[in-house]
Amino acid sequence: MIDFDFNTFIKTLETGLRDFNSGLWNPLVWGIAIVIAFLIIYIIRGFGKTGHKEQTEQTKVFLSGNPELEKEKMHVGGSNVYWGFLDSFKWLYKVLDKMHTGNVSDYILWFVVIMGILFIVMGVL
Amino acid sequence: MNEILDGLLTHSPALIVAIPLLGAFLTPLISRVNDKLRNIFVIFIVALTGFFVFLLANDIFSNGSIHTYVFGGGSPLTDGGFAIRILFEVDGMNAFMAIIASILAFVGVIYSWSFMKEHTGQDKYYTLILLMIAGMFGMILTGDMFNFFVFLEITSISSCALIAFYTNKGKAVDAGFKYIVISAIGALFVLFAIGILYSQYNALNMAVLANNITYGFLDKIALVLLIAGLAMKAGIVPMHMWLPDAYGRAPSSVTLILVGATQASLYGIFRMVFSVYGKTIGNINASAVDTIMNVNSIGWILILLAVLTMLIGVLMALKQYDLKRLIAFAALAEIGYMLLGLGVRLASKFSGEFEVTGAGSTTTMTQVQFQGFSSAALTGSVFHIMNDALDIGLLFLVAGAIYLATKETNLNKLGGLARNMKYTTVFFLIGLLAVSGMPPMNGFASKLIIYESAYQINPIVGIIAIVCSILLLAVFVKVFHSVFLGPKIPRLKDVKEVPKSMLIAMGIIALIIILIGLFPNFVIENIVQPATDAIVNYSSYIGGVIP
Amino acid sequence: MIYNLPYIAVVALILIGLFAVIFKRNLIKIVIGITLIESGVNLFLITLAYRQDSTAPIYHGTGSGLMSLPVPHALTLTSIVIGVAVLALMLSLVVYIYRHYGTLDARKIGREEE
Amino acid sequence: MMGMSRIVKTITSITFPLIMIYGLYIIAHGHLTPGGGFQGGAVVASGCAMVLVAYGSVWTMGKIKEKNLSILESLGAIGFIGIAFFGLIFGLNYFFNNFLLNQSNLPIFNAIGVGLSNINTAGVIPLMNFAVGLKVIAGLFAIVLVMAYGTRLKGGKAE
Repeated sequence: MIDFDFNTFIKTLETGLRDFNSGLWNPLVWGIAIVIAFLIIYIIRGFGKTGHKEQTEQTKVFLSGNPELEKEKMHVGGSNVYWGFLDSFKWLYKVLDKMHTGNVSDYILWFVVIMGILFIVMGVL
Repeated sequence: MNEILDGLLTHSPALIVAIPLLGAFLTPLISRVNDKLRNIFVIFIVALTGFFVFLLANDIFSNGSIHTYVFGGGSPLTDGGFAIRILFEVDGMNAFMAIIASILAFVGVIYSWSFMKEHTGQDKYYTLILLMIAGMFGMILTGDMFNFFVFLEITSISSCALIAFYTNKGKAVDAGFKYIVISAIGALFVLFAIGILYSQYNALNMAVLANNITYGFLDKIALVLLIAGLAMKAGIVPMHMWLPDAYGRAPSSVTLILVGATQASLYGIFRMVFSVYGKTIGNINASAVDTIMNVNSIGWILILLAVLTMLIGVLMALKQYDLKRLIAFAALAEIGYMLLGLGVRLASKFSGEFEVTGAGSTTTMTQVQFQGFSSAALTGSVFHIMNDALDIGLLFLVAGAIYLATKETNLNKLGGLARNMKYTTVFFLIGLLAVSGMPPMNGFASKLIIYESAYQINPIVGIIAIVCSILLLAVFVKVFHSVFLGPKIPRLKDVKEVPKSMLIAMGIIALIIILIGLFPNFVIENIVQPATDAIVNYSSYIGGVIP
Repeated sequence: MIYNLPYIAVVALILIGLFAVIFKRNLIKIVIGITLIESGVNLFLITLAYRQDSTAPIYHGTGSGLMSLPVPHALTLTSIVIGVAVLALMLSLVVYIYRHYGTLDARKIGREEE
Repeated sequence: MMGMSRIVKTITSITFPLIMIYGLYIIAHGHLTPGGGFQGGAVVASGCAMVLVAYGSVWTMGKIKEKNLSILESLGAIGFIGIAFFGLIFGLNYFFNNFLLNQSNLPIFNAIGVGLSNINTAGVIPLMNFAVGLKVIAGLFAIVLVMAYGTRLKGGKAE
């Protein structure tokens, strides 16, 4: 059987001690930290006031004065989420779209190109 | 009892391949009796295979031994040292890959029970699944070059037929055709390379080849053909275009096992580079000074391809609106991380003046070495193979669950599913955190090692790796937002949670992910590090066949 | 030169096959290109087996003397069997593609929005 | 695909048994002469394909169902793997062990290479050839039959 030693089991990926002198990583500590963070959030949440009146201004959605749409229309669809990112990198996506032709011949062409590059790098050609 | 176990252990390398093969051909006969019986039979076959895998892996990881199984019995070598027989050679790396493959196969078969319930042609589906599993195990366990090619083709033929399983959809058939063209050509070039190697050394056995190899002109050609052919099968940019098609169009349970098949190709690159060409690439004797330049340039090319793979995978994933295609591009980015570790290892070979302490005197002499961080890079890379298979597999299973529940994979038409599909949401959240390398999931553990070693070789490479990981998080946050959050879409008001067998399948993977994430060191020390040591140590691989 | 002729034929077959796969639009022609590459590789393996003045490796009925190497023959045979399976699969997929799209042009299939 | 003219059908009927015998001969003598399970199976399957061309796919499909062919194919494969497993089970040997060679329980199989006409001279190899032959006949014929049946012309238009 695989040796089961509790100390090695608990001792986790200590990168600081491994090969680099850069930090320490312990998932158990991290997990405890997350639990504590959630507790603090829960306590802070408890300070909130619970008394509010339904069907008044207090529960109404405020959209900078614009009228509220129906609930179904408020959902941002998948294509629109990173609109800004996609728009500013339009030039890049133009190149990428040109690469992905969906044509099986081009796939093989890329294969031949990579093979040629590897041949040159290896000093065969 | 112990004698029986010992006997089974001796024969397990052959049984791991033979049992799914036998099961595959028995399945059409059994499915004439009863559908339920057939499903139980298939799960039993895969579980039995998994049992043998764990029996074998346990022995290898606890004793550090290499199992050599010669088909037909007898010695693999004739009196003149001429290698004649087909053999399976299983060291730590093979056992590691076999563990991953058996987990994926087991989960995939359980998942199929409900996922495939309403389809016709299930007997053919299960036959092909078992054939694919057998081919995958064969690729992983074999110690013979030509046998590797045969299993490569078995895997690609059966997986191609499974990708095109939805024959009523044009795109699925198209993806299947693309996949078979790609894999046929890739495998043929691999066969060409095998022919070149055979012509020089009169051997097909990997260990014998590794013992005899001289790294001449023809060997270089063979290495290029092997790397290019297997890289295309593994889906490295810019030969990746088949991957989103194939992953995206196949049934989800098939995609899960296809991830394993892709990684078996990646394992092929590892094996060829480090074992078959080990005397050149892994060699640290002073005689290896001439080839350093060559090894480094392959390493840098692989790093470049890995960086491109990560960047293009992530950037294209950001743009997709089809759920499965998006996950497929994310899987592509993940493959880049594994290749990065391999490239860093090769690029970090160097020669220098070292002080060598001999008997009583210290002399300075030229030596060849690998940088210290490169072994960590390889460890991270091997570890990431496991993590990637689990994370991406879980996400594909969730995508399949969403498809089964809503008959929809378009992100624009989905929304608010978290209210009706609680468990699926939790599983997706786990997969999301794991795949984007968030602590404390397993993806973080392996990615951290890769970041650090890549940073050592060139800071820019490390930074790009981290940025890609962040972008992956962004990609999946988008998916989480548009699929699970938001108000209920009217059309999806009556969506129900998926059947139990699918939940069990997803739960198994999620559990393994969390366990690996919480105790990464346990996994690294007991499984990953022995695997890495085995793949680096080419002389013990040779010693498994040639005493 | 004359002894290198088979190898030249191998390279020529592979290059012609690659040309057909890359530059032809018709799916059937792509399939033909793949089989050409395959026959090139098979020819390569067969050529490796031949030794000068050797006979076929049959257990009985041949005189003593040089026999050609049987292992590459076995490899070629296996490769042919696999090739048949791949070919059958590709052709049946082409049949399905033609049914769906009514065309065999590689640039026109798989383009529809779902 | 409809059937062809009467001349073609008659010639097919005459040559079909000859092709069958030739294919089975190649299968049976696979371990002694060039050939074996796959080659002989391919010959037999091409004979079946000739019948398919001459008589039409609809007629052939009426005679033999594709489902039965796939059962036969499975049986061939199970035979092959099963013989390999027998090598493992009998006498604590190895997978794919030629367990019929050089033993005394079944004396008709134990000799090696005692003449060109004796087909029981290589242990399990002839049996494996038969299994492979069965699989290849059924598999190749099923492929050709299904493809021909699936793409048959109906009123001049591919269905």
